[in-house]
Amino acid sequence: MTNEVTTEILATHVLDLAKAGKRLDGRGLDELRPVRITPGYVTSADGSALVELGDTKVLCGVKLEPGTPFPDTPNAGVLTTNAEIVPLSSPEYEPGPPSIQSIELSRVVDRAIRAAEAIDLAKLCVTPGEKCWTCFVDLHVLDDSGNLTDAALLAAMSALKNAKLPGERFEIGPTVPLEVNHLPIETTFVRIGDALIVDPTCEEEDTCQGRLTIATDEAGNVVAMQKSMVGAFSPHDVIELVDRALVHGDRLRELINTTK
Amino acid sequence: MTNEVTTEILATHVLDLAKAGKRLDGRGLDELRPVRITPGYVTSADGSALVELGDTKVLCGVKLEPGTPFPDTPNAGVLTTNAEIVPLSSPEYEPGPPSIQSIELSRVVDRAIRAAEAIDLAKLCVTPGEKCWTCFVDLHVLDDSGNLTDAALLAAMSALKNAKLPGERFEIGPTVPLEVNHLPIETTFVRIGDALIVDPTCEEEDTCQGRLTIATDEAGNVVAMQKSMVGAFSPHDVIELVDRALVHGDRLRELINTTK
Amino acid sequence: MTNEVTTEILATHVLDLAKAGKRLDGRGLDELRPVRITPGYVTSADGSALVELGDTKVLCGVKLEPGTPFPDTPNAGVLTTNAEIVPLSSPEYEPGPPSIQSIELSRVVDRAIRAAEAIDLAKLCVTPGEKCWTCFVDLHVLDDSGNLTDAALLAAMSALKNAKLPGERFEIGPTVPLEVNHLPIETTFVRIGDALIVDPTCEEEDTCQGRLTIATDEAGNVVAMQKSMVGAFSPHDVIELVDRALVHGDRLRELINTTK
Amino acid sequence: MGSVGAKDVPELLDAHGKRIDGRGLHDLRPLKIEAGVLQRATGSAFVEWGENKVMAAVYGPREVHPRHMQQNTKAVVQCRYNMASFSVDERKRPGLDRRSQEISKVIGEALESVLFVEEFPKTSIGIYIEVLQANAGTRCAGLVAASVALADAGIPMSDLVPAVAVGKIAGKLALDLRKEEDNYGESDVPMALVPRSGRLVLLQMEGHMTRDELKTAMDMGVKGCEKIYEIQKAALRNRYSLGGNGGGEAQ
Amino acid sequence: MGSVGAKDVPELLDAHGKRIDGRGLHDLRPLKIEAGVLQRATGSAFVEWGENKVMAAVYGPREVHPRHMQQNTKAVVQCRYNMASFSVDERKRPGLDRRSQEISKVIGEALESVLFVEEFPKTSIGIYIEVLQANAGTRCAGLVAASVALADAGIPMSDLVPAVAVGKIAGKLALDLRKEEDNYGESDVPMALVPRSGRLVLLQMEGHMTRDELKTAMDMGVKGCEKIYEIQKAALRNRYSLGGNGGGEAQ
Amino acid sequence: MGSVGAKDVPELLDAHGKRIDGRGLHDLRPLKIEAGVLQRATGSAFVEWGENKVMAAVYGPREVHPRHMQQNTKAVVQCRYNMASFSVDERKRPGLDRRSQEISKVIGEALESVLFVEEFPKTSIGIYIEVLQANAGTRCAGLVAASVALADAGIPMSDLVPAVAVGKIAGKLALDLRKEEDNYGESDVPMALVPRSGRLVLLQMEGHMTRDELKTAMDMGVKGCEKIYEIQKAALRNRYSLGGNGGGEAQ
Repeated sequence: MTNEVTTEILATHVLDLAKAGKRLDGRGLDELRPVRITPGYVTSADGSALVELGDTKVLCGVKLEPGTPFPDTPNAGVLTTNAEIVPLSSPEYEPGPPSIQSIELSRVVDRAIRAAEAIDLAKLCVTPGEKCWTCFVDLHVLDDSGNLTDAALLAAMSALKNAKLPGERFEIGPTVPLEVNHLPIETTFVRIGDALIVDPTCEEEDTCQGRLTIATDEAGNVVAMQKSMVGAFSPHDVIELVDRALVHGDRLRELINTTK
Repeated sequence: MTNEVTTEILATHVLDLAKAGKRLDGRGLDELRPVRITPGYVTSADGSALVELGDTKVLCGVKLEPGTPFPDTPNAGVLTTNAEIVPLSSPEYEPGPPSIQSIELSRVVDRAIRAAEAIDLAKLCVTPGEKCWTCFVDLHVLDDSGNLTDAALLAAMSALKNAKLPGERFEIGPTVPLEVNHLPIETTFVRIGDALIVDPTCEEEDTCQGRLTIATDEAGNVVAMQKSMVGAFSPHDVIELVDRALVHGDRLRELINTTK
Repeated sequence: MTNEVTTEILATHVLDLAKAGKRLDGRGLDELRPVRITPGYVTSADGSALVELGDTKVLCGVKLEPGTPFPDTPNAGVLTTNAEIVPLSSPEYEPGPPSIQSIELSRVVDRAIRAAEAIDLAKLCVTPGEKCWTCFVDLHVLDDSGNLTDAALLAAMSALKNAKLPGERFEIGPTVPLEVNHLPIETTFVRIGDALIVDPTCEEEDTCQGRLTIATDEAGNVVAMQKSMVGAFSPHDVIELVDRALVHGDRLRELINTTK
Repeated sequence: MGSVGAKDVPELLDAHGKRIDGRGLHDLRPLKIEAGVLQRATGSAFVEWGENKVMAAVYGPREVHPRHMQQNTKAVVQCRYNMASFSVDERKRPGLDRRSQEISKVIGEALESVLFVEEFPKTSIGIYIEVLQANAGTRCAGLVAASVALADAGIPMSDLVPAVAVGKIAGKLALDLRKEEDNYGESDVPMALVPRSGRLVLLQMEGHMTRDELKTAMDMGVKGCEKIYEIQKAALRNRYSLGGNGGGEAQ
Repeated sequence: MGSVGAKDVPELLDAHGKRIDGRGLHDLRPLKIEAGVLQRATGSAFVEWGENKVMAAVYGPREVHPRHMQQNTKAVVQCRYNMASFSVDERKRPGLDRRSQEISKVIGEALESVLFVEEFPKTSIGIYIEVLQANAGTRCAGLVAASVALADAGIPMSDLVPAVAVGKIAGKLALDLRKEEDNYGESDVPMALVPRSGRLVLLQMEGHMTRDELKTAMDMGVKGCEKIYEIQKAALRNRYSLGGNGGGEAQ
Repeated sequence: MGSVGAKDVPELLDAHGKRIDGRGLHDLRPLKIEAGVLQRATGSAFVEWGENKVMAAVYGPREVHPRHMQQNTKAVVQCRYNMASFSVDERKRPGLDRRSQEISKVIGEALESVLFVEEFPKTSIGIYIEVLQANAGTRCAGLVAASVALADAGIPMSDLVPAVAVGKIAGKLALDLRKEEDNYGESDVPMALVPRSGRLVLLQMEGHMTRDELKTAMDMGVKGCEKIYEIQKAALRNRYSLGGNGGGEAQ
C-alpha cells in the first residue's frame, strides 16, 4: 500500500538532515511546532478543546453522565478515554475495528491522566456503590500530521479544564466546573540515527528508530512513559529526554493555564 | 465479481426497450408484477405474511414480547424493524455484517410504518416507564428478483394486520388482535434513460439511473420518500411519480384489505 | 495456503500404511497415544488440568462465579463450555471470530458433560430464579497434534473433579469440592480407507474419510456422538466403534480416577 | 433432553402406544417436498414436514469469495443453516448462533460426502438453508431440502441424501420426533443416509442409549430414510415433468 | 417527527410568524464554508451552519481496499458519514450506527451522480464526513462540505451539490429546520440539487404532506440550494485567491 | 497503582526491609525457562516465573495472511499476547481486550528491534504468547519466553531479550513486583534490554518517580535483565544438549 521506494528515499533524506542537526520543516531538534488551543470549541460537549500542533489537529469532547461505580472502587467515579482515528484524518487509515494505533493512543493518554491524578475520581462519586459520574474523554483525530499523543493529551486536559459537571441537566445538584487537580503533559521524541528529536511529524515517525513518550506533572515527576515503534533507547538517552520533557512540559502547562 | 460485459450489454438493451416504452418482461412502464399475499404463513410468529411480487418473495414474521419503554417515550411501546437479506435470496449476497442494502431496506420500511402511524404505539404501553410490548417486525427476503422495498412493506403491513397480541402467553391480559390504524403502501420507480418505470426487476435496478420510493397513506398523503442509487429526478418527475404512487397505493391497499 | 502436493503425498502414504494395519507413528489401529494428566495445573482457576495426549496438549480451567439462573430453568445453575484454539497451537490457525472448529469442539465436549449429567446442575442453584453458580469450563488448546476432542473432555472432566466451589470468596457458604456424579469419556475414530483407527494425529485427521466421536459413561451407555468431516460410516461400523469406545472409555476413566 | 427444573412434562405415549399427534412409533410426520421454488438460485427446494417449513437454495459452482479460501483441486462447499427469528416460539436474535454454526458444518460435510467436488476445482458451491417455521427435526429437514436443491441445480452427486431423527420417548424408540418429544424425550439421534451405499454421512446423538438400542435406532432411521428418499425422487420427477405442479408428498 | 409521549412541545412559530431563532419561513441559518482546512487530505472543507460544525475530507483517486471491491470500468465511491460521540446532547457510542450507514449511502450516491467515475477506473474516491457538533440538518451540511472538498481535491464533477431540508412546522412549510423544529415538526424533506440540471440527487421524506405541499416544499428547497451554491462557489474562490483567508459566508 | 477507594492495603515491606514473599528489594522471583515444549510450533518456550506461567510459540517465516499486509522489503512481525480466561482471579472474557492489544504491540515492536526482518521479505513471523497463570509481570515473562521461542525457531536475531519490571513500594524501588506490590505500589516500570547494546527496546511507566529515581530504577532493571539473560541462554543450551531435559532455572 505505501510506496516503498518513496519511503526509503524519504527515510534517507530525513536521516541525512538529522545528522546535520536539521529537519524537513526547518525546526531545531528540540523545537516544538506552533501550538494553538481553542477551548470550548464544541458546545454540545460538557467540555471541549481543539488543539492544533502544527498541522496536526485533535478535537477532544468531554461528556459527563450518571453511571454506576465499578464494584471494586465503590467510592469513585469512572473515567473513560477513547480515541477515534477517523479515515478523514490520514491516508493510512484502514477500515475495520479500532486500530491498534487508536487503542495505544487512548491508553497512553488515559494513563497520564490517571497516574497524574489529574481528576479526583472520589469527587465524582454521588452515592457509594450506586451512583457516580462517568467522565467520557473522547478524542477525535482530524488531521494526523504526526505526534498525535502530545496533541491528544493537550486536548484532553484543556477539555477537562473547560468542562462543567452538568448537575442540573441530570438533576444531581448544581452545575459546577469540573475540578482539575494536576496537569500532566506528554512530550514525545523519536530517534533518527543518533539524533533524538522532539514532536515528530508523520514523515519523521515513519522513518524513526524508536519513539518515546514521557508524561510529566507540574511537580517535576515523571508519571508515565511509553516506548513504542521498532527501535531502542539507552538508559542515558531516557534520562536526557526526561530532562528535555520537563522543560517542554512546563512551557505547555503555562500555555494551557493562560488560554481562555 | 459481476460480469461487466454482460452488465453493459444488458443495460443497453434495457435502455433501448425503455425508449420504445417496453420492458424485458413485457410489462407496461406503469404496470406492477402480479402480487400474491399469504397471511398467516408462519404459525410460530404472532403474525406473518408471505408476499410474492412477481418472482420476488419476502416473508414477514411479527413477534410481540414484553419489554421496557425507551426512557424518552415512557408511554409508548417499542417497534423494531429488521430485514435479513439472506444468501439464499440472491447470487449477489456478500458475507459479513448486515449489508447496507438490508439496513436501508429495514429503515425505509420502518419509516413508512412510523410516519403513517400505522400502529398506535401508545396502546402497546402496559405500565408507563416500566413495561410495554415490543413489536418485532422481521423481514426475511427469500428471493430478490427486484423491488424488495415494496414487497417488504406489503409483507410487513399484512403481517401486522394478521398479528395477535399474545397477552395470555405472557400473562398480560387477553390475547387480542393487534390494532392497525393506517395502511401505508410504498411504490418504487426507477429511471431508465428518460423513462420512469414502476416496480423494477433486479435487471432494471442494476441498470437504472436513480430509484425513488414513495410511501402514501389511505388519505392521499405522502408519508415517506427515499431516493437512492446513483441518478437524479427533477421536482417535476417527483410530482408525476407521487401521482402514480397514489393510484398504485390505493389498488394495493384494496388487495391487502380483501385478502384473508 | 496448505501445500496441496505435500498433502496428497501424505494422504497416499497414510492410506497405504492403514491398508497394512500400520500408522505413521507406529501405533496399532486401536492404540491410544500415551496420556498424561496434571490436575491443579493452574492455581488461579477453581479447578484445572493439563492433558497431554501424545503431543496434543489441552489445558482446562474451571471458574465458578455467582450468576442468575436461566428463566426456563429457575432451579438450576448454569454450565458454560468454551474452547479457544489459539494461534499458538497450530500453523493452521486463521485470524477472525471463533473458528467453526473451536465451536464444534466446545459443543461436543459440552454435550457429553450434559448428556452424562456429570454435574448435578440443581445443586448449583443458590436461590431459585435469582441466584446460582455459573460454572465456566474453559478449554485452552496449546498444541493441536490431533484429536482435540478426546483430550479436551479428559481435561474438562479432570478439571471439574479438581474444582472447588469457592463459597467463601463470594460469601455464599463454605468452600467445598464440586460434586462430579458421572464421568463421560469421548473416543474418536477416523476412517482411512477401510481402516477405522482410534485417536488420530493431525496428519490422520487431514487425510481421513470421516471422523466419529463417541461418548460413553461408566454404566456402559452411549451418551453422545458426533460424526464430522467429509466421509461416511455404516451402522455396522458405528456399532463396532461403540464397542471399542466402551473399552477405551473404561481404561481412561480408571486413569482419571487414579490420578491425583 | 430433559431440562433441569422443567415442569409440566406432557405424556408422550398414551395407553395404546400412540404419540401426542396420534402417530405410531415407526411413523413419519407428513412430508411434502417441492423442487425449483426460487428464481434467483441455481437450484432450490421447499420442505414442509410436520410443522416445519424449510427452504433451501444452491448457488454455483461459482467463484470463491474470499479468494484465499479457493482450493486448487476441488470445489469448496459453503453451507449455512439459519433460523428465521420468528421460526420459534421465543424470538431468536437474527444471525447464526453457535448451534446454527455447528449444524451448518455437519450438514455441509454430510452433503460434500456425495458431491464430486474434484470436478469443480477453484469454485465454490453454496448451500443455504432457511428454517422458516421450526418444530424439531429442522437439521434433517434442511438436509433433505438441500439435497433436492443440489439435484435441482444439476450438480453431480453420487446419491440423494435423506435424513431423519430417531429418539427415545417414555423408554421407547420412536421415529421422527416432534417438538414435545424432543424437549421431554430421553435421547435424540439425527442421521442422514446415502441409500446406495447404506452409509451414514450425518450422525449425532445426545442422551442415553445402550449399544443395542442404538443399533435398533439406526435400523429404524435407515427405514425412515428410505421412505423419504422416495419422496425426494418424486419431487424431482415432478419438477421435470411438464404437468408437475406439486412435488413429492407423504401420507 | 412528533414522538409519542413527548412533553413540553415548544411553540415553533410566534404570533408574527417568526421562528424560534427569529427567522422567517424562507430564511437559511447563517452558513460559513472554508475549503482546504486539512493537511493530509487530498481535499477538505469545513462547514459551520447554524449550530452545526461539520468537516469533510476527500482522498483519492487511489488504490481500492479491499481489492475485490475494485471495478474495472469506474472509480468506487466510498462515503462515510460519522457523528462524533460528543456532537449531540446525549453521548453517542463511537462508530457508525444504522442511521449513519444509511446516510453514508444516500450521500455517496448523491455525489457519485455528479462525478465522472468512468475517468478513474480501478480506483477509489473516499469521501469522509465528520459531524463535530449537530443541530439538525447534518446530512445536508455534510453533503455541502463534501461537495466542496471534492472540488478542493480537484476531482472532476459536473457541478457542485448544495443541499438543504424543508419541513413543516405548526402547519407551515419552513426552510432549513433547526433541532426543535425537526423534533417537534410534522415533516422533514432533505434534498440535494444539481443546479445546472435542476435535478435532485438526494431526496428523503418523513411525515405527512399532500402532493401540493410537497411541490411547494421542493420549490423552497431549490431556492435555498441556489443560495448555498453561491456560498460554496465563494469558498472555492477564496481558497484559490491569494489573499483569501475566509471562505464563503451567508448573512 | 493505588486504586481509589481500595481497602485493606497490605504492608509491602516489613520492619527488616523484607517483601511480602521474603525477598529483598533487588531479588528476582524464581524463574524457570524451558525451550522447545510444543510440537506444532516452529519454536516454543515455557516460562514459570514466581506464580506466572507463560507459554510462547513462534511460527514462520511463512506466507502473510491477509495478503495485503505483506511487505516487499521485510518480514511482518505479528505478535499476540493473550491471557487465558482462568489465568486471573476474576474470570476474564476470552479474547483480546485493549490492554492485551497494547501489550501485543509493544512486545512485537521490542522483538522486531532485534530481528533481521530484511532477510525475510514478503513473509510473516508470528509470535504468540499465552498467559496461563498470572501474578504481575506477565508482559515481561511473555517477552522473555517469546525471545527464547524465536531462538528455538532458529530465527536470526542480534541478541536475546531479557525483561523485568522495577517498581516503587512503600517508597522504595524494588525489582520484579508480584501482584500485591503491583496493585498497591506507587509505580511500575517494565523494561526489556538488549544486553549486547545496553539499550532498552521496551519501556513503559506509570505512577510517580523523580528523574533520579527513574535512573536508579533503570540501573536495577538492567542488572535484573542480565541475570535473566543467563537463564535464557542456559535454557537454549539445555534444549540442544542431548541429555538436557530441564531448561534454565534461578534460585
